[in-house]
Amino acid sequence: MMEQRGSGTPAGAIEKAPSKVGEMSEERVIRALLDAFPTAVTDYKKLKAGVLRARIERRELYRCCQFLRERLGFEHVSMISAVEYDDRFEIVYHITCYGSCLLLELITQTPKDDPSVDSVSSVWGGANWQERESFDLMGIKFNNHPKLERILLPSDYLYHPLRKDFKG
Amino acid sequence: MGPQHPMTHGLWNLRIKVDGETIVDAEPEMGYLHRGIEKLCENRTYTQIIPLADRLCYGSSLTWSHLYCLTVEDLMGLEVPERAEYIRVAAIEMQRIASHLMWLAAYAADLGTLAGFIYTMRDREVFIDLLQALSGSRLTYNFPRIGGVAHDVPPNFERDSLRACTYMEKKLDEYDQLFEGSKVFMMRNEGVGILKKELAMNLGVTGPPLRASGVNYDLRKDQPYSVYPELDFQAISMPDADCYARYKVRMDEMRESCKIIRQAVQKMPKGKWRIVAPRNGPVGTGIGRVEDPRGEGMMYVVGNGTPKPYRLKIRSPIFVTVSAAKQMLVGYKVADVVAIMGGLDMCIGEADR
Amino acid sequence: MKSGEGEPSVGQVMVFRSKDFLKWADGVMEGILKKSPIGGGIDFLTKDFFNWATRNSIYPLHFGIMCCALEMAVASAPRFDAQRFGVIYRSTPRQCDVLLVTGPVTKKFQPGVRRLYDQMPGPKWVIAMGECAISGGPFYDSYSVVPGVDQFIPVDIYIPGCPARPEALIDGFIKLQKLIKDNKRGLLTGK
Amino acid sequence: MNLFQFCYGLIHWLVILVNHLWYWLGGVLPGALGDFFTGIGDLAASDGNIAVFAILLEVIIFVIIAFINVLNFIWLDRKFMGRMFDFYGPYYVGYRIGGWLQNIADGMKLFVKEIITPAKADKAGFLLAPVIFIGSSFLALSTIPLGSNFGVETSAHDTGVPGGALIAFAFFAIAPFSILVAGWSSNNKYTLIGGMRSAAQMMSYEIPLLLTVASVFLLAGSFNFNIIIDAQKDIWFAIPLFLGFIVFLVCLMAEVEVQPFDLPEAEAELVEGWTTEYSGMRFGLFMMTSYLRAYIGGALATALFLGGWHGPTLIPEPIWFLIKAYAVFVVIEWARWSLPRIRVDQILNLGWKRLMPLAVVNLLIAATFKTLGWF
Repeated sequence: MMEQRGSGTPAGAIEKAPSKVGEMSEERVIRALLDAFPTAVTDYKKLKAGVLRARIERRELYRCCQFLRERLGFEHVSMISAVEYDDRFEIVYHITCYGSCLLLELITQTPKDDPSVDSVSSVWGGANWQERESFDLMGIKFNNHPKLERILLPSDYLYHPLRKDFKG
Repeated sequence: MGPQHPMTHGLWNLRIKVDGETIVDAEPEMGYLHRGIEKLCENRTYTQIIPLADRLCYGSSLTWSHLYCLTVEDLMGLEVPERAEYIRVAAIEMQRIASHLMWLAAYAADLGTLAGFIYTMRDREVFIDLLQALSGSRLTYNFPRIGGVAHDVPPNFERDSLRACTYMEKKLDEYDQLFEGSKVFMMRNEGVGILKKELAMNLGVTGPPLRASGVNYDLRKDQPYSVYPELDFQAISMPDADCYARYKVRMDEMRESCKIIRQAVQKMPKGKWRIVAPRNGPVGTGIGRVEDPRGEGMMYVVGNGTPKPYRLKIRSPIFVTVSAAKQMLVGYKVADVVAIMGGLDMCIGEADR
Repeated sequence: MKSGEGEPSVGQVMVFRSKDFLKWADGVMEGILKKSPIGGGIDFLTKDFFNWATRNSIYPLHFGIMCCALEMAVASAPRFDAQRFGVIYRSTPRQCDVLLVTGPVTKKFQPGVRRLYDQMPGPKWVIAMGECAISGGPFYDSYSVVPGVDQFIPVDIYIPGCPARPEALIDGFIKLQKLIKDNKRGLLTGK
Repeated sequence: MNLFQFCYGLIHWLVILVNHLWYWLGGVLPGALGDFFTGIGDLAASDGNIAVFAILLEVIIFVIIAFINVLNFIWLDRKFMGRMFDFYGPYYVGYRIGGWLQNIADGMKLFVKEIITPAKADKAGFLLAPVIFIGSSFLALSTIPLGSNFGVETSAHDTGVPGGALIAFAFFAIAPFSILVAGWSSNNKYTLIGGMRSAAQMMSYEIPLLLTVASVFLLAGSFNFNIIIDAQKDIWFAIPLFLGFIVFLVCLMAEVEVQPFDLPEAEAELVEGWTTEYSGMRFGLFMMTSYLRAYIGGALATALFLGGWHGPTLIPEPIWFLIKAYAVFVVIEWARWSLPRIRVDQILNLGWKRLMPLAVVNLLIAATFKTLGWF
């Protein structure tokens, strides 16, 4: 039994996750994004090697994420974080591609009085709980989320503790 | 049915609906250890957060303080001296072995073999001792600093590390005999908790569970940080996607870690081990990503020019991995819950933050 | 007929049921044993022995919260070996003497800890291990952490340290043994 | 002189001592009252009465021996585990005798603990389960002789209890029933699953266990322990029936619920399994009885396969018997501490697909030996 299983497959014996476009560079991702969403994508920038930043309008977010996953092979959403500023909420998606290992920092903004964006949990299953966490701690509403409930705090908790106006 | 505290892995609640002994539905419930670290960080200065980051995950605290320092260095644009990088890498890999051994101990205890628990706990002490000599503490080290590490290595560190690696490699073979030689262990593990490759990728599972599903994605290789590109090691992955594959990936990772420690302590250059970091962080953002023993650890810091960060977001690998519990559990027996969830290496401290 | 509900009022016919009789007999027996020298004598004879047994067989609850839980596990591993003192971890609160609180108790989990404490059979003790359990530790100003478990359950032994080292835990067990020895209680007459 | 004769003599002597009083009273008091006391004296001195008391005394002797063995077993278990795992085991309580007093401390502590009956529990079942568990175990114990003249016998001419082995196995197998009662009546999901698992587990191991035992009966030609053990004077049954011995040991581990087969109290899954709701001395009795069952298991293996009390005559017979029982126990513990726990469907597979055919093969081997006339 042990001999069949072998001991530890060396790297390269298993292929990397196939990316749809193959090896992509930062520029190609940006060009593809700009081609697909010429008006919605603003303020794109290469931060350092392998890390990109792009801002996107709230209304195009869901379609953009679908595009990223299906066309550009960004299969993994690393982190969804919400940041509160004086005049707006920013929701930051860190999206990774297994094939080329690029990290895309996708930022979308919501106004303070209407903190809601489309849920991307149907695109990436891993986004489900992270969106719930953002809702729990920051109070961002995600439209079309399958189960938008509190996850870390008790379900009868009244506040969203990460907001700046919440004091202890 | 909900175990209020399923023995060894801290506080979380898994609601399982069973039909006889077969699981038909599962819903993990988190948050019993939510301490609000992200909020606390907004009231601490950059240096004061290092101990807090240590206490994120009790299994591998050094990884998290290291990740925090990486993130803030990215924010401040600091270049860390090379000696500090090597010390960090050696320490992280020791921490990784200690963490994996902790996992193995808990896993063995879950599966009911006390021998595995006791032996791994005994051998974990070797690496805890090394880290203690390095930093002065057993579990929460408070060792990395923004711009380097707190101390230089103690005398005889190289000799002790090499000795520990040799000892560990011998012991790993012994564990293989203890676990894989046991028919019962294989019966409990093979073909249990299968998480298909596509599902694992979609659900955001990272770390050993992902690599056990056949995706060779290791941040140390794929998006190298620190001095990993200069070291010779392999990223381990297995195609079987069951509990045994997860076990095997971790065991082989320990072997690779021994190799890394060896190279790191031998290649360690002379020089400074710390540079002074500015007190105030600049306006801007910083990202850090490391390969935690449990998966992809990530931090995102927003600075606003004051000594305190404006926002610090922590990505916990276990928090995302646990959300895949339902897909892994449904269809198996109640007794498999411990094998499957134990195979994920739960660490509630970082998941609940 | 309202017998059996509280005290029978004057003028009401008292009805003795077998349960009432048992209760009465228990009360009389207890009264005799507690007040007369017989109880004292029995206590005097058995006190030392039962006290010795109680302090030498401490079963803590196997219940980990955070960092200290690892040190708790290490304490029972070969290097520190708490088993020498008869410390055995049991998983169910029904069979335990000591509730080891090994980390910060959040507000979400506070009722759970309280219930664990209530489920334990007496005589029972509580050890607060580590800074978090004593006072909240590094999370003292958090919105969701109870600053110290002594706010809702009585704590007998405090073990400082963040996390407390295994030696400190064993020292805590020995302190607990001394505590039990000092507060000597008999078999019949409570504390 | 066997144990029965010894006890009979002892009781007889005591009765005669007391009977002086009755006969004196009968002589002093007049009329019917005097006849009454004389009647008491006659009754007490009758053969049947003394025999009943003698049997009771025998049982008490056996229970005391069992208690001492249980204390030894718990201590041995912990010490052996400690030696396996690089630590001392119990050490400080009674350190002059290797921490032996630890068990007594544990037991005494459990006496002073509060006993909780859960509010929603089925009271009768909750109380009855420990009684069944302990009672059946002691009954099984009392039929196993420790020496050719050292067993619970019913008359001076008996050698062993007729059908003793059958009685022993019958009572030994009652325990899962009490576990089921305990699990159901505690009204807790873990205990219920534990009890159900115990019942499922019994299905898997009981039949191979009894089939291997049947092969021993076949070779020895009797259900009487004394005859079975005497048949092993020249060669232990473990040697011709080696296959059966292994199957028997595996089934025994399942029967006494040690580690690879301790599904009913799987610690990681079901908190403490079926004992979850028991506290205080009730739990203590459960724990004690589980070690008692290990002792019974060792004794059964010794009696059926390892030649019982036969050995060099230098050491007395009961000591030989106990040494062998302890050795079997240590082997069981060795496997216990180094194997992971098996799953509930796997134990059914193991019982029906592996152990059962082996047991049947073993029975065939025994039948062949018997037909060839080797035994």
